Amino acid sequence: MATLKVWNMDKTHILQTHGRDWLYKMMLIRHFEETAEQLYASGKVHGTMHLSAGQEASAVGTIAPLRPSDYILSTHRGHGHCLAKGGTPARMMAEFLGKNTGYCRGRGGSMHIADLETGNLGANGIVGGGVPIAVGVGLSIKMRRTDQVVVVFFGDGAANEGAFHESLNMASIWNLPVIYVCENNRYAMSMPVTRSMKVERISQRAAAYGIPGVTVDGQDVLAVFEAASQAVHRARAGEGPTLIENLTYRYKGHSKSDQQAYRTREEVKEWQTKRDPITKLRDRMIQAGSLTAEEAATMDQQAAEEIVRAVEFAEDSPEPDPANLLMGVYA
Amino acid sequence: MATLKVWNMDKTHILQTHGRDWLYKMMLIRHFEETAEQLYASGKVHGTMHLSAGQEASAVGTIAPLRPSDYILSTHRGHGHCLAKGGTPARMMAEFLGKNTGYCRGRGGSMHIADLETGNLGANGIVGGGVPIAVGVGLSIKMRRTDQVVVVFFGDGAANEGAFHESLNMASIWNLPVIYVCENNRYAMSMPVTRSMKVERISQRAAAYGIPGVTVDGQDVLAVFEAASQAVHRARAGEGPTLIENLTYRYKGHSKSDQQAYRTREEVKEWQTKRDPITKLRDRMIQAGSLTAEEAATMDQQAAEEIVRAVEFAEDSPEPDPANLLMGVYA
Amino acid sequence: MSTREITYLEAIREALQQAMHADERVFLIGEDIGVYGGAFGVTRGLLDEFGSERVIDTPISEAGIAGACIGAALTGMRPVGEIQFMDFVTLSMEQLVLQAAKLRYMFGGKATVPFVLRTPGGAGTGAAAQHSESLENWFVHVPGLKVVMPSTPYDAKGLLLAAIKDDNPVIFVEHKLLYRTKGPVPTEMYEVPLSRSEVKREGRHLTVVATSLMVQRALEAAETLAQEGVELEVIDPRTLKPLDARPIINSVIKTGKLLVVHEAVKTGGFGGEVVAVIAGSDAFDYLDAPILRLAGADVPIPYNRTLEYHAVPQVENIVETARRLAGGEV
Amino acid sequence: MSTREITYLEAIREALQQAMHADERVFLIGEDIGVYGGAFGVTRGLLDEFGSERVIDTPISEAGIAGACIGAALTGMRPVGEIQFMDFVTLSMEQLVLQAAKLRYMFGGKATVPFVLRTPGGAGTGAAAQHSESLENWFVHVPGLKVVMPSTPYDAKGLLLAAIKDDNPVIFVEHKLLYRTKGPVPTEMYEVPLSRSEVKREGRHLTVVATSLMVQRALEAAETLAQEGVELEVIDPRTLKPLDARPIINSVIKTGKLLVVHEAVKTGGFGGEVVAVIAGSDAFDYLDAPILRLAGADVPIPYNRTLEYHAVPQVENIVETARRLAGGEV
Ligand SMILES: Cc1ncc(C[n+]2csc(CCOP(=O)(O)OP(=O)(O)O)c2C)c(N)n1
Ligand SMILES: Cc1ncc(C[n+]2csc(CCOP(=O)(O)OP(=O)(O)O)c2C)c(N)n1
Ligand SMILES: [Mg+2]
Ligand SMILES: [Mg+2]
Repeated sequence: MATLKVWNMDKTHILQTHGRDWLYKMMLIRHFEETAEQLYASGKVHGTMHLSAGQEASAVGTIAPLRPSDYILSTHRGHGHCLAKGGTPARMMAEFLGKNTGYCRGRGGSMHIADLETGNLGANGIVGGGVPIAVGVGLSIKMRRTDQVVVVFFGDGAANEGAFHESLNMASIWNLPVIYVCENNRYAMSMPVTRSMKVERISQRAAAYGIPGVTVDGQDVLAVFEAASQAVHRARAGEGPTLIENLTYRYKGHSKSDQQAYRTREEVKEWQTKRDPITKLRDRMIQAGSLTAEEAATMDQQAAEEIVRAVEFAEDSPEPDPANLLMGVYA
Repeated sequence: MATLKVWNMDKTHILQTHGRDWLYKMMLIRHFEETAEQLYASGKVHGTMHLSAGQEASAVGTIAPLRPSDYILSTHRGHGHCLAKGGTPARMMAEFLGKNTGYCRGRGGSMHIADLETGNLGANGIVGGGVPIAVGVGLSIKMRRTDQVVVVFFGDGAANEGAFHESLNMASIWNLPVIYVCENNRYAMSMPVTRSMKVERISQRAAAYGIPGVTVDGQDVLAVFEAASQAVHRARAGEGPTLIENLTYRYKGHSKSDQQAYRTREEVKEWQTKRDPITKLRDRMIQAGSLTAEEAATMDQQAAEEIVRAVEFAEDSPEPDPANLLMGVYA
Repeated sequence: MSTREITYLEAIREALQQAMHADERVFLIGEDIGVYGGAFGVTRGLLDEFGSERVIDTPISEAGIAGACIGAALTGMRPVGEIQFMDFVTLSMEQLVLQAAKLRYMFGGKATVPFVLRTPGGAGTGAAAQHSESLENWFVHVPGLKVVMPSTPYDAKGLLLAAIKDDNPVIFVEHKLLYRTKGPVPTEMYEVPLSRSEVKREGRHLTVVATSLMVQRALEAAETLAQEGVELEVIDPRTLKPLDARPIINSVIKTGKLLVVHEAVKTGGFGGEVVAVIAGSDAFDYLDAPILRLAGADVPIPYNRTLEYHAVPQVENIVETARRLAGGEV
Repeated sequence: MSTREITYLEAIREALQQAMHADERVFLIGEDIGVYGGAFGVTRGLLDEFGSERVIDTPISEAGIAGACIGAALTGMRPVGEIQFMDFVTLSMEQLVLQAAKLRYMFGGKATVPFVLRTPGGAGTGAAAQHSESLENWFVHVPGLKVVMPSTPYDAKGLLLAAIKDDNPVIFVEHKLLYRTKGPVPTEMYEVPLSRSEVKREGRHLTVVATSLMVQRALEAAETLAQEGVELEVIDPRTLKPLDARPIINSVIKTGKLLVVHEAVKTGGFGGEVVAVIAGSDAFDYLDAPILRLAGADVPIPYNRTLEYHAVPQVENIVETARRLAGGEV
């Protein structure tokens, strides 16, 4: 099995350059979702939603090495990916509220937010649904001879869909610039990874396709960034796909209907208190002297305010007109 | 990755006990298919057919350790599997000719021959079609608490279907008594294995499921038997599935429409002359003194005659009555 | 038999429970059906009652779930599989259509493949285009499968018990918006035969054939129109395949008019089948108005609440169309 | 434009070839389409002409093929995928139905997914139940997809060129038994618009709507019946979705009678859609006989030649049914 060559990144330097940006993005995602949850509770958002609180480092660290022209394919748990790729909270929030100013003009909702302008080819309501699509994006990049790459996110559960297998195989034989990022948050709905597969690490599955596979501490944004950077580098250099597994955790229930009988409160608490990606980064930067606690608090405040403005925008936006029900089915 | 423990089988003894039986079965398969091909050429068989000439050792050696009550799931290239499991050439031939005495009363044809009485749960026209079904058979065995096992055959091409992935994962997590036997004959229709996957050995894919995977010289019936025996032993002992890859070769075109532009005549010739499984076994037995050339010739003659009788039976059999067209759609 | 009011969801759960007690060969398999109790809670409690060997949580592998049902059914078991949302059967189609439906016939009538695949269809929960499908007519189009769509708790229990006893693969389509609806259900086991259409309400001005949730909406519409003196006869096929057409034909002979209502997209849907059966039957001569279909708009289900509302037939749409049709305005 | 006789297969190949010359974004992807030339030889020679980057052999991964088309289409290419037999689309349904068809709508009308999925359907080659499917009505039932089924070499080329130019996902269903049929085809590029039904033969006693191979059989039947003085009007929708219904409605207004013929299994098939469109249209008042469907028997396609023959409509069945219907015996 090929392996990633270990880079010697200058971590201090990277944190100095990017740390604030990342921290702010993670805070923004956290606030976005907390607010979305409140809106749901208040009845303003309907349907269901899948919150990624706890997984922010995976989104931000993976997308950090990407260029605006690069693509991502996201999942049902995709708010963080969208924001990290440059999506605006206001248009996302408007989509949540089903408004005409939302990213999908209110037709998509939480599970289908896409922002083609920032290269976000869409969240997906189907587990593993974006995974085969990544092959086509990779092919297209190759045929158009750009040096773009595509990151496709999926969960641990998705790694058991047949689509996963077909996609990794195709991308590997054609050396496509696809980065497979598995956000292993230990559960697929109620199914623990330990019961749904016999291998310990999803990254071990890379061996079936002759490509590199790595497992990363998904709560450490720098570790995530490092692995993603190497994979992006490989992909751009025409060396083909990489499978990255970010070990992470979701704090909230799977969706709005989850009673969480499959895990303990202690487990959740432990991850929240000991491995929170935002706290981790903040503390590290403070320790390194590149951030003060007050600055961090200010940033958090700013992120919160950005979300407040997003909600205002969304609430002020018009509803779609039912007369346009059929608009956009066909081109 | 778990591996098969290496057994020390007494090969001489095994050949003495089983060699003649295996040799005869392989001869029978070869004659069956040669005759089927002639019938096709003469216009008596229609549709298409996929001949397994060259792959007889994989069928016979894999099925040898099975009991009559064990199951197999076969493929589009399944004549050998059916005969090895105890199917009668006459009823198979009748099926070829679309007769009412055929295994499927003429409804199935070459691609769908099944013989539930001998545990043959059917050939399959869909590449990988039987692979998910194996999970259910394995589950059923476990729930009925018998010590049966199921062997599911598939080709190298099928190992790229999503179904392969889902099935191996499910069988592995539940420790099901399923033996996955990949008949790697180097091509899926025109697609060489070297272009359809990046790993060298399909057995390497076992690593993705935490189960043993082995690659075997599929032209050596004894080697095939040995690997199959160990896998059957594991399965019966409740230790779960094994992935076996039998390296083999098909002498004929993929199906009746194949111009074979994807391989050279020399390659075919080399396999036929240097690695023929029937010649190999015969020579070995003669060398070991457990068979004479005359005996071998007589056996071959007997096999040929059995097939002649099968054709007679088939030709004398009645056609299905079109009035019964709808018979058997529902139970 | 004693009878009490329970929900459609409870009726389904009870059928599963009783079938599992009655027959050791019956087991459940699907995603999150164990400790989670299924996405809608249908199987809640059954893991505790029957253990993890008979209530099997699977990885997210819909083709694998179908394959597991087929293989087990072929070798003596009677599985009841669950696909969490009907949309996801798109991942099981090869196994269901090319294997389950055809194995018996391809094998000359010698195999049986007795399993039930339960799955909830329908829109109305704000779950948008990939969680709101109504794909029943795909299965109606497949010889070898049976297709069942209960509209009441009573039918749900009785049809499910009959489906589990049936020796063929049965696609059992539940409706998310019906799960919480209540109705009288006997405590004992009983079967509603596959197939037997049922006249859910008698009337003489217009025959309405409706399926699943639309039966309830049609009955509401009938209530409204009755006050205007328009009497709808509402028929629920319950089993879409095989279809028990005779009661529909007889009804149309009586009323002279037919409206078919379903939630699935109109184009290519089950409504066409019903219309064609009637237009080709002896009821044709009694028709005195065009046959109409009222069905889902030709659109992926939108997320926005108002748009979603307009994408599928509502009671007022049925009232309005039925009124025009019965009134000779079509 | 100069015109010459070529086969349906050659017409398709020519369309692919010309589209690839005209537009760099067009490429082909599928199993064994390169050196093998496709299971039926449609793409033979194209690998040599365009190289392996634009004629891409895939592993046996039908969901992957669909995904490859979608992803490439979303990002600026115009793929033409091939699924070797229509039966195998059962493995691509999630990608085709939940992704390709819906992406544009779910994204608020902002994305386009322009690709064509070619696949051969139909029975008649002795390939039995898993290689003979006619599943077009499944796709007709999916908003966001277009469905095309040419019956002549001329239509095959023109429709395929139009499909490749279309900005939506198009399912392009070929027929194995038509591949060797010949007809006049212009050498230049031209388009047959999606959707435009065509009256393939005019007549005044009975309207016959037929698709794909059945158009040819209906035309043969019309020839036979013409000698008896019965004149069939044969209409080929060509594009099943969106359906151009007006020519059919007008024809039925003229003839007063309708027979729909398709090869796919009758129950749940496209025939129901056509019947329902007519039974709900202004043609209803002109109908003077029941509307009939002649279609595949409700059976998996059997291997035996005679059984297979009886499983799908033959010329003599069309003659017989049309004669009865036109003669007022129904
Ligand atoms: C094909 C498919 N099967 C099942 C579901 C229902 N479902 C939605 S999310 C989910 C769990 C996904 O687990 P994982 O991939 O680990 O992602 P996570 O939710 O943990 O982020 C399930 C079963 C679905 N949406 N699509
Ligand atoms: C799902 C599916 N895709 C494609 C085919 C067409 N097809 C039949 S056999 C075959 C090649 C199979 O290759 P492999 O699995 O290696 O088996 P082999 O023919 O070499 O024995 C193909 C592409 C099919 N029958 N089913
Ligand atoms: Mg997860
Ligand atoms: Mg092969």
